[in-house]
Amino acid sequence: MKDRLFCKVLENIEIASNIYKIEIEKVEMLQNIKAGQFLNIKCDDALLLRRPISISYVETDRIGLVIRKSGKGTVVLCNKRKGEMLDVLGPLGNGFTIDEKEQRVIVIGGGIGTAPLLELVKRLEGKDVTVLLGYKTEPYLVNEFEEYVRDVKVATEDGSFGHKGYVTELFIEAIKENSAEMVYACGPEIMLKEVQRICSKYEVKSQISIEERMACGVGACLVCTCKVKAEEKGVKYVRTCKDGPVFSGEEVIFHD
Amino acid sequence: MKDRLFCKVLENIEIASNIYKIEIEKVEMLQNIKAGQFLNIKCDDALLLRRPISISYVETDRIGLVIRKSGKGTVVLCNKRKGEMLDVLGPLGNGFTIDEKEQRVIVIGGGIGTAPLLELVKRLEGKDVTVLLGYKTEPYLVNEFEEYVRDVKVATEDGSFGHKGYVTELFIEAIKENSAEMVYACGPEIMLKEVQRICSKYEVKSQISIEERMACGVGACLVCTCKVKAEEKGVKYVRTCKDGPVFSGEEVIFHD
Amino acid sequence: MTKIDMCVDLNGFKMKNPVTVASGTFGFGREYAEYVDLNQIGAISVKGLTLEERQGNPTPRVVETPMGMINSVGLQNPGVEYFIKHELPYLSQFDTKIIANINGNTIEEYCKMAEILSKTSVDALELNISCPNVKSGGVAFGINPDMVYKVTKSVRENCGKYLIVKLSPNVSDIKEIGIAAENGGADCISLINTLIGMGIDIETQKPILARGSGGLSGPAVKPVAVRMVYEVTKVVNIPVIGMGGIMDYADAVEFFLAGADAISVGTANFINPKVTMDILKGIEGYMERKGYTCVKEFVGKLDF
Amino acid sequence: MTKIDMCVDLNGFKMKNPVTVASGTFGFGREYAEYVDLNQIGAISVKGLTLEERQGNPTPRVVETPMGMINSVGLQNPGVEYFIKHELPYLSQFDTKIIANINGNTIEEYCKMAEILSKTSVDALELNISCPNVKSGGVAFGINPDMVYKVTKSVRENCGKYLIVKLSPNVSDIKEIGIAAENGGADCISLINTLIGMGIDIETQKPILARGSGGLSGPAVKPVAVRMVYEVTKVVNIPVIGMGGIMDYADAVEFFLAGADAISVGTANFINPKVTMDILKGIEGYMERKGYTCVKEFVGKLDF
Ligand SMILES: Cc1cc2nc3c(=O)[nH]c(=O)nc-3n(C[C@H](O)[C@H](O)[C@H](O)COP(=O)(O)OP(=O)(O)OC[C@H]3O[C@@H](n4cnc5c(N)ncnc54)[C@H](O)[C@@H]3O)c2cc1C
Ligand SMILES: Cc1cc2nc3c(=O)[nH]c(=O)nc-3n(C[C@H](O)[C@H](O)[C@H](O)COP(=O)(O)OP(=O)(O)OC[C@H]3O[C@@H](n4cnc5c(N)ncnc54)[C@H](O)[C@@H]3O)c2cc1C
Ligand SMILES: Cc1cc2nc3c(=O)[nH]c(=O)nc-3n(C[C@H](O)[C@H](O)[C@H](O)COP(=O)(O)O)c2cc1C
Ligand SMILES: Cc1cc2nc3c(=O)[nH]c(=O)nc-3n(C[C@H](O)[C@H](O)[C@H](O)COP(=O)(O)O)c2cc1C
Ligand code: FES
Ligand code: FES
Repeated sequence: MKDRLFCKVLENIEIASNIYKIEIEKVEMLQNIKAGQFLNIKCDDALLLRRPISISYVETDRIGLVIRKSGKGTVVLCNKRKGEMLDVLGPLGNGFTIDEKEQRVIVIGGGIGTAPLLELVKRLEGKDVTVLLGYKTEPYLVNEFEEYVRDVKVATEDGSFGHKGYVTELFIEAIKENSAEMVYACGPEIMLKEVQRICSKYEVKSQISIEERMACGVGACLVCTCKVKAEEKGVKYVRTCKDGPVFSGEEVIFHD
Repeated sequence: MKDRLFCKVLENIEIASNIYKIEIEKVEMLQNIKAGQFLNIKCDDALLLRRPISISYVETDRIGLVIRKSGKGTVVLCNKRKGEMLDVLGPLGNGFTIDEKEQRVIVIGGGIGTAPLLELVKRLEGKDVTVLLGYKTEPYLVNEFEEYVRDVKVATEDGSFGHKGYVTELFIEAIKENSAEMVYACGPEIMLKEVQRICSKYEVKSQISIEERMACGVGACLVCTCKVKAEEKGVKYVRTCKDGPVFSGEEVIFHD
Repeated sequence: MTKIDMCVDLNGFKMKNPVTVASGTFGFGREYAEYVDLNQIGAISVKGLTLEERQGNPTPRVVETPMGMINSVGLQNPGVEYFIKHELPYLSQFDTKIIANINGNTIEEYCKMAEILSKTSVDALELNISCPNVKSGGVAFGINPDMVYKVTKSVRENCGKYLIVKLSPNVSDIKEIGIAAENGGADCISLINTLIGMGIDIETQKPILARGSGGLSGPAVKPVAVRMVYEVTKVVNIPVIGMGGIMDYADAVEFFLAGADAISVGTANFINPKVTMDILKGIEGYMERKGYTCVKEFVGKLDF
Repeated sequence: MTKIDMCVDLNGFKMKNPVTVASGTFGFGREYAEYVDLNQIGAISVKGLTLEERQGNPTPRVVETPMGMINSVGLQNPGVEYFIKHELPYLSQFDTKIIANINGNTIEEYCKMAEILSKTSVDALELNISCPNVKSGGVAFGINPDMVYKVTKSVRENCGKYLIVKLSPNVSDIKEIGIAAENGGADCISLINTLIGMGIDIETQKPILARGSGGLSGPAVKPVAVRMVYEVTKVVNIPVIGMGGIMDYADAVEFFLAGADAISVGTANFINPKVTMDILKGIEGYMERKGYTCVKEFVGKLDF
């Protein structure tokens, strides 16, 4: 049977301002992880609910998380010290699907949404992969992506690094240059909406990983519902935690 | 103005099973401490209320607390590591009164109630002091008391150390042998009641430090009320935190 | 050592142990079956059902609060017929009691559902007259004793199953609501459902929940729940299933002492999917320590 | 940079800032005066007064709960006359508004107290019809709209001061209670008082409070409080002082956005005696960040 897992923090370093890379022990039960899956993490006794955090990369003995300090829970997580234990549930969610037949793929990440794409890119080895990374001002994980892919382009909103502007601008360029068979994206909703629009315009398939507030993380409580297009009734309500967080880009209906 | 104080933990050692001696930095504002005063300590974010803990001893640069792991808060406190910060309010309460004129005094402590008596005994230097300490089974702080007083007697309920039985039995012996001008006591209610009874029988004055559940610790919320005898109306309701925790033994009216 | 018997008998409704899971927090059992052996749970109250499928409220549907959470799922569920066809058979594999939590916009809907479900293998119905997350029906029924009596009585007449009525805590006098349910013919009372609460995002200046307010659950509400269980069990003669913020065995024992015959675990499942098993073991440990051989020995044994 | 004006005017009741302290959590100001400059607090609601001295309930009077506390002080206070003679002169030294929180067993007692206090220098009366910790009067008045109307109206007739009515959250419909207070002649409403809760010691099998149950306060109740402030401010036309679990400026801002004209800090004082000053600074910071120059600009500005 599955259970909560208690994993030791092996390392925690601030890799950019307010962005932390935390490596935790890959305990025995943390098996068969797919890129795009997440952990639901108990931060401390003072915070009731767990926090969903993507698995950024997997190594033989450890799992890497990349976390942005944003609210109470992530502040606690980012302050965890080497040797402390993390109480995690997972791996959860469906993760990205990789199709042997798709050779030319584009991977787009925005901000902390770049985190889960790292493991994905590792697993896309052998394909023709373009990685597009967008940040407000300070990039991170770029070197890590470059370990696996030669073609990594960066955009920053303020132009402090790479292309000045949105990563979706790079995306349009890339897709025009050499259309893709699959687009993988993770980032803020506004970026994903734009990716959705562009993919639809250029008729490219996509898989996008979305965010929704969660409680159980396993599909039981229905607080994380996402609206998707459905054959029969037009719309269908699915669980971001269990049926997602990765959905086909065509099907997701964003809030307006 | 007074404020919360943030004191670094300098040392934390388990001195008996489930009994911890925690030394914290004596920050500048922690001045003019009287023996018998206490601190109201915030354990962590998950526990709302502070916990009252006596000041056990005071040194130039540090304050010693002796804490028994008993519930949620004390478990957290006893797990504090060197270097962590403690958020404390204090010194609070009235503390023991020492009268120049009283020469022969008896000090009785039961269990964790021995803690605040250590600083008291230090300050009783020069007097003829008998210290009687009672424990269930495992004594602690005995050596510390012996540093200041030659006449330290120990009782344990199971006889594993010193007199087998209650410390109040030693008290009766001591008072019979050589009556005292003042008795100082701190310990479980059942012991204090017995001390009260004995003092009244042998007509000895006493100061006893009592426990009551607290919230504010400063005298504002009135949850820690203790009933005492009063001149006019027979009884009076006083605040354990502000008017106590030390009361004249004659006046306290215990719950029955 | 005498053997500890964890069975409880709630006036004919027998469970192998008094630890149940609360409606809406355990889905239809499928997800948590990966974490807990459902055969070990006293009863499972399934996600609130309605006559027709419901899509529920827009998201966000959850806010974390100090030691609590507010949800506004809004009874998203596939409808009672789907439940009977696709979920009940799954749940029926397990040796646990199945409680169908029913929700209607009108008394007729409640009755209709009771009728339909009475023909199935569910073990009990739980009349939810207290859901704060729907516009019509729901909580409106739950705060008025006359309405509670009326809806209970009507459902009773259409119900061939053990009938549990679930009370809302958002009332001035929970005792009169409990009495109304008993008089209406309830076999059992469960409480508490969620308190109505609201959380606001001070940066966007909007409520965090798309719906504005929702139902507060978790440890924060436990003191209110224990008090209400105590009050209700003093005035009714039918069994009570207590819930609201139970996180561990000690919380559960508080409810038993207050008068609950069984307890239900909701929000805690989200934090620890195996929590029911921990609670069960904890209760056993408590019983051993105190020398009890069956749960009944300390139900309502509050010394006050 | 435009200057930020923290003054608030609650329909004629002017405070230098909207941060007040809640009755029963700040004594008569003396103790916290060592920690906070009382001149900096908008208003001080003093410990609940009764006509005669009261000794309050037996101890224990407090239980800690998950992010909350339950108290059963039971209105221990030296009586209104003693207050006027010995506490009011002390408080009057400070440049802050003094609110006398009054509690009666009967309408007559309330009126008598109003009459007596109207002749003093207190700035306002706070009619506490919601204290859960006394047997007669107290909460019984607070849960029935007719009684709320009646007691408010009677006190109004005997009261020459600004009249605040403090509501109990232990009701089915807080809106009708708020309306009743307004119709009765209240100048202002304050809410919430405590929710009724209970905690049990599973080892002794007794309630932890000597009185059994008591009033739950602190962060745990905040979601309920915010919701009630939102509901009440939607239906009344008098100012509202919001409270319940406010620990920091962000909590305070939630109440303002929900519709409160001022806020009150209770339990948080026990954890941080200077919390009111932190909240005040925090609100100022928020206003600066958002470009507000006075509090009114974001009172009730919830975008929903
Ligand atoms: C599937 C998934 C994967 C994620 N992966 C990562 C990751 O790898 N790295 C990372 O830094 N962040 C990730 N996030 C976002 C992360 O969950 C939130 O930043 C985090 O929950 C915020 O918690 P907090 O206590 O710091 O903030 P608070 O604002 O204090 O949180 C309050 C409540 O809101 C919820 N909440 C707030 N923001 C979000 C959000 N964006 N998404 C979901 N819930 C939210 C919290 O979980 C909590 O319940 C992911 C979210 C999802 C849904
Ligand atoms: C003036 C004073 C001085 C004290 N000095 C010491 C000391 O030096 N060393 C030491 O180990 N203990 C001391 N105590 C007792 C100590 O305060 C309690 O053991 C502690 O509060 C228990 O908290 P907890 O969270 O571990 O237990 P829990 O049972 O989880 O606490 C629950 C609540 O009850 C209160 N509570 C429980 N037991 C007591 C108690 N005995 N007295 C007061 N409140 C209680 C807690 O403060 C908390 O609010 C003192 C108590 C008082 C009143
Ligand atoms: C996400 C969620 C969904 C819920 N849905 C229902 C429901 O459909 N029907 C119902 O009767 N109660 C529902 N409840 C209330 C719970 O069954 C339970 O009464 C309440 O949460 C208190 O228990 P807890 O504090 O242990 O969670 C729901 C609670 C939560 C948290
Ligand atoms: C110890 C204590 C005593 C209280 N006494 C009174 C009182 O005498 N009169 C009153 O109207 N409210 C009283 N209250 C209620 C508070 O004024 C306030 O309404 C409530 O605690 C909610 O606010 P908080 O969560 O910030 O504490 C008391 C609260 C506490 C915690
Ligand atoms: S978080 Fe519970 S169903 Fe997705
Ligand atoms: S603890 Fe508040 S008055 Fe003593």
